[in-house]
Amino acid sequence: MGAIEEFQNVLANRHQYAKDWKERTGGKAIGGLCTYVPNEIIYAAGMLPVRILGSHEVQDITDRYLFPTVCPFCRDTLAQGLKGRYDFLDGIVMGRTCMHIQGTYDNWRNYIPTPFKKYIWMPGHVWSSSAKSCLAGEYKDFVKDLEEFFGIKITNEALDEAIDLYNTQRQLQREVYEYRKQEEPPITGAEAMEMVIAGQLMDVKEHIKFLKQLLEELPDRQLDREVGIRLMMVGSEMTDVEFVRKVEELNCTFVIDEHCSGSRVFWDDVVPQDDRVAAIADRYIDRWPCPAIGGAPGVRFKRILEFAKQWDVQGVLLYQQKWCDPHEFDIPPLTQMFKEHDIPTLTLEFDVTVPFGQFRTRIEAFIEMAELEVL
Amino acid sequence: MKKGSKMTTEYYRWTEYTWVNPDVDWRKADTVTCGIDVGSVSSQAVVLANSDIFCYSNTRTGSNSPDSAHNALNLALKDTDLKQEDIQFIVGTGYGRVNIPMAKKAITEIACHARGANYMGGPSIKTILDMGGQDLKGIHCDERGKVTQFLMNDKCAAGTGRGMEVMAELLQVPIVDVGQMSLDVAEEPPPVSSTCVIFAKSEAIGLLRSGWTKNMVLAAYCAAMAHRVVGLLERIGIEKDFTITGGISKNIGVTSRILKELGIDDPVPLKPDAQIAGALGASVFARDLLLKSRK
Amino acid sequence: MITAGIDMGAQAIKVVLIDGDKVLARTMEWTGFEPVETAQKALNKAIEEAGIKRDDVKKIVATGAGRKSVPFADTTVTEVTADAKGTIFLMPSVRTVIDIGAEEARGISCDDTGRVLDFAKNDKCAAGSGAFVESMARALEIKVPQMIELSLQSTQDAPINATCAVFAESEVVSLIHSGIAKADIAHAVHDAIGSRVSSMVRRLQIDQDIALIGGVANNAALLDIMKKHLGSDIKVPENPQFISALGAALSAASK
Amino acid sequence: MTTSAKYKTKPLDCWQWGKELRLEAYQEMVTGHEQGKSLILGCAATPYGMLAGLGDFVFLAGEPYGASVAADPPFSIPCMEEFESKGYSRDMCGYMRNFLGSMYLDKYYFTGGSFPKFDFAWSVRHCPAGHPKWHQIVSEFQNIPMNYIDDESMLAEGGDDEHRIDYIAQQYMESLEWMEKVTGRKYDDEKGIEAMRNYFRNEALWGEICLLNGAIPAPLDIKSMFALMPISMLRRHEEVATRFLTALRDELKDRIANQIAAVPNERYRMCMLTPPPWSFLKIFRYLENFGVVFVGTYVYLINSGEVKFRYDKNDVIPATVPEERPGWPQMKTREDLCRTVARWRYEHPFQSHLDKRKQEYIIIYNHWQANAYLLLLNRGCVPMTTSMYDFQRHMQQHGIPVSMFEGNFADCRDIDETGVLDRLEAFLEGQGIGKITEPI
Repeated sequence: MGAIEEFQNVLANRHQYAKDWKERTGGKAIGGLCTYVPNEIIYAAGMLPVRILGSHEVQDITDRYLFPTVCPFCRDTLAQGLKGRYDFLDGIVMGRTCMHIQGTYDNWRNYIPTPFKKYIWMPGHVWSSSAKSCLAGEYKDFVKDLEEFFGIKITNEALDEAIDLYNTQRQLQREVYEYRKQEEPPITGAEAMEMVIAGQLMDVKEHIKFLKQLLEELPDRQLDREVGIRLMMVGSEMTDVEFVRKVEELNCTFVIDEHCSGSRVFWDDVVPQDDRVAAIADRYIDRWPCPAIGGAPGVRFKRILEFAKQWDVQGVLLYQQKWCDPHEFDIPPLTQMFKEHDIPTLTLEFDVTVPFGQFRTRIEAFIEMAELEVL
Repeated sequence: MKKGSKMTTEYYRWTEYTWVNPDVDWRKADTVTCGIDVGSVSSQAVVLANSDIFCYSNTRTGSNSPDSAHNALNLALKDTDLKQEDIQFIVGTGYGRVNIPMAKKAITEIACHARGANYMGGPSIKTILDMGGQDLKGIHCDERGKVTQFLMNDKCAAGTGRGMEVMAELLQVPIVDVGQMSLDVAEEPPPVSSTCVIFAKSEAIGLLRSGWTKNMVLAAYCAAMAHRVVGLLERIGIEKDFTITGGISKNIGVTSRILKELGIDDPVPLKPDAQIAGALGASVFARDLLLKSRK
Repeated sequence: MITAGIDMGAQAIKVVLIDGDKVLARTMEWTGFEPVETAQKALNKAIEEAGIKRDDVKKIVATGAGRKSVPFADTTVTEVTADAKGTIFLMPSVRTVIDIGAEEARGISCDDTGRVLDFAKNDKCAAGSGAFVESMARALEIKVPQMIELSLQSTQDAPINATCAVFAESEVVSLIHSGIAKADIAHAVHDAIGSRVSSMVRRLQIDQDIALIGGVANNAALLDIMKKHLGSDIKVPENPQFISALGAALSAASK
Repeated sequence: MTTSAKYKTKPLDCWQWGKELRLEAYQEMVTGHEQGKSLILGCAATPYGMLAGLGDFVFLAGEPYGASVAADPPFSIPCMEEFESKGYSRDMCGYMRNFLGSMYLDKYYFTGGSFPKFDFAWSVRHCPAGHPKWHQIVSEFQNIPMNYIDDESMLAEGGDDEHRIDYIAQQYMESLEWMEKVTGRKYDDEKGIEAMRNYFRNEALWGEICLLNGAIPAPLDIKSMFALMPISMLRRHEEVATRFLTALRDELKDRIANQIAAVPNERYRMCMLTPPPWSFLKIFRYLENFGVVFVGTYVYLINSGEVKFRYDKNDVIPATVPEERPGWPQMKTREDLCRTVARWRYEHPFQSHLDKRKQEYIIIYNHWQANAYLLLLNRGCVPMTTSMYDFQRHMQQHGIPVSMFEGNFADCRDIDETGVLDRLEAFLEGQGIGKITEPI
């Protein structure tokens, strides 16, 4: 079976995968909300870090918990918990970012039975000189809590191994992204997404194994399809693979992304230092930030533009999870930035489910703008 | 539960029509192409002989696209000796474009409206407002009618043809009279606070009960609609020249108010018919594609 | 004491005449554009039907959206209170009342005397209302009764993602265009309302009997879906569209 | 027929003085610059007393400005439409849309003249992303420096607080150095400390004033509170505010002693958690016809005011100022100042821990001897709505009647006024409260 199929299997049976993993290893599974949860530490504790994601199904179960103006991603994730789909979790960890996801965590800790709960007070002012020591303090508390609650010990050796594994995973995923620069990328946007999302659900060792396999397959992987227009995907959370697959049927290919379930998750490495936890904390402070980390967008915008150029994109899909104010703030200036560089943008507003029929016209028209063939 | 319970006449319905160009003989033409626009509310078919309009039709969309496409085309050909098989290339557009069996290619109404407006209004047109059955589109294009930027209304049919139909039905006013009636008011009433079809409806009922005339209600509704449209246009920015396509372009009550808010007194008129812009554009594309395929 | 309750609905005006706990007459008229005249007409009809004289009616209580506009009413009461009173009178075991009207839906929890303890409304959105069904029927080019029949024959789920009635209408159109069976669309429409209303109702404490009232209560398809969503049986009184008026007439006695 | 208890009533003696102080503050925002004072943008929760170290200044808080604009729809709607025409969404913070729209239109609400140009922006990240990003738009548009403090503790629990307080204190230290850099002025620690002492004192005074409304009849109603609050909101750092608030407090005590009511027919007491819909204040006047008096809102008890909740005793008492608390140092140096402010902010932030807040809502409800809560589901204010259903459940579990409506504190287009009044009337009927029919 090809590596991509392996990833697709994990996605299709994500909950079963985690249950089997626990069965197999006798280890615990810890769910994470948001990308500021240090998987390195959880893995060093001998546990499986699982990113909690939505399922993109129509639901109303959250309506008595969250005001409907909480972003769809946060409602969708909470719905999964309320439906008992994450009942295999031994704990849940939240990395403080925006109010919406805090609402998800707040209701989760109150209404979904979960043995271990941890709220990591992620500093929101990452440019302050004391941010790193603060987050290191948070992560050390986290280590302590894990050790006390589960009666384990997180050793430096384990931390070193975890740091090394996650750096490798990041390195290999960046190598895969390199292939997407090619004129005819050997991997579609949907497939790349499946790879990255799977990496947030499965055992990092296993993920690395398949990443290596994929890197062997890519050089002579042939896709029987038109590349069409080269697109970039920019926004908050994006795990709706089906949507991306449908879009890529409209004569276009996503060749790069910047969002919190894509490149933003894995791009930056941990730089080893004696204090392992501090080293991990530094990584999460130095990584390029989520827009909810207020102030100065410079960092993020700069990298988005670099990506667009390096991957030679002809258009950018800016998608907005309805009500997600941190990203709403960035969309007008981002649109402006791309305009100045003659890169057309299309903004779509997402809800828990996507009315593809409605979006189709916009996406096709957007692609037609770039297709000279039509005129 | 009888009397007045259900209205007998369907006031929202407008009459379907067709037009044939007497000065064009399709048999002499090198290319005969057609564009079919199956919109959410209305469908049009336009046949080009070379680059001249030979005939067109404007019909109501049924609940299934293939039939609507057939109706539109058959009506367009009704008073001609042109048969469907004589048409060399057909492009489908509009809401139902993917379900138009006779079309060789589907192109979005956004590209088609720009191209159609460019055909009818000339290369100077830069900004197009398309007010259709459920969609509002602000479109920027270049002198060849190629789209450079566009914006659509989000998740709401407020300020669209459907909304206007609901009003016409509620007030029991023939849809074609709505625009003129809305202008026959002593003074402009404050706009209704909601353009959402459902709420505007209940608001309108309230206004009528409080003694407003139908004209005043229509004026208030057209004004609110115009205001919403202008809001959309401001987000995309307006360049000279400006024109309006789509069904509502025929509602002077809305268009005149839009132009007033925008401070535009000389919009480019679209001859012969602003409502066929989409189908016409599709037909022009069909011709391009046909010529291209011959090379 | 003979009292009258007048429900000044957006679509229809209903009148109920009672004598103590005995219902003497029920009448209903389409509201039209002169609601006060219509109300007067409906009242006179009821008096006629009951075979009594105007002076026999000791107290008139108006409820509904237009309740404040009835000059000949002695006092008014809100629909919420009227709904609870009327329902408990007919079905004492009910503690949760759901009223789906033309333009608004309500969930009410009350005690055994019909006193309102808590309630939820979605008056800001038409998506959970009778008007929603009607506009969707229009999009499907069928009449409401037909739509109900179709819905009950549905075999496939075709979820409507839209939360806004108007937007849902365009979604229905695109479902039609993509060749989904009308029956399944009809079902999806009812499901959309059902899930909106029931999720609103679930914000209340529901532990005992539930009743569905209002004109839409006669919609078998919706009732069916509401039962599924609330995972419970739902009682429907006779003449569900008259409950508010009945409640108003009853409150006249106590007021 | 329900009869209403009748109380004496009379206007506040210090009403006029309060009005003058308020207008002065608004005036200063216009004239301040000419008087050589620096004009600084922040938000309601910024401990702006610290700015005094830079010399004379005028402080404009974004939220109260947005509220003033929102209260005037003819001015507000064009502002919001201007903001939206820039491509921003209508569901964002209403205060912000009014503020930024008025900036883009270059129309300043209080004068109709052009919008003030700030020297710099200094905000607090009390609603993650919100305010720093709001100020970011201002700083890019006006080309002025901006900085912010991140200190909201929200759900922080367990673990060691010290590294969090260190982090916050360090941000204040860096902020002050940054201010010296961008203004070229020397920061005077003495002045900063003095102003923050006033700031703490006035917060405690305003908190105490809010608590006095626990008396029956209530000596102050919510409308007067909203009118007087700007003094504690905008002039917290000034000594004159201390004098005024002391006078107000003493007058209220006097009213209580003499049973002087704000609303003569008071018979049903309600309280809120959030600001009101500013374009819809008539809601309170309307409810007076039912004998309903609004005795307070939680948000202005803890923001621009401070009280001490005693969770173990389940009660609330006036707050003392930090320096008088056991274990808190006297402020002598800049380090003391920053550390004290940091710890104070961390221990009583705008968004304190949700579990604590739940308990506080019950405590203040009981203290105010209220009969019900009125909750506003505030579109476009995430921090104030996210957990609202949870709060409602918690209140109802404590037997508190709750009425809730959806609207917007700063966007009149989001409020269905008749719908809301209808809803409240129905709620009150359930509570056995009808309109008071005999003349008041």
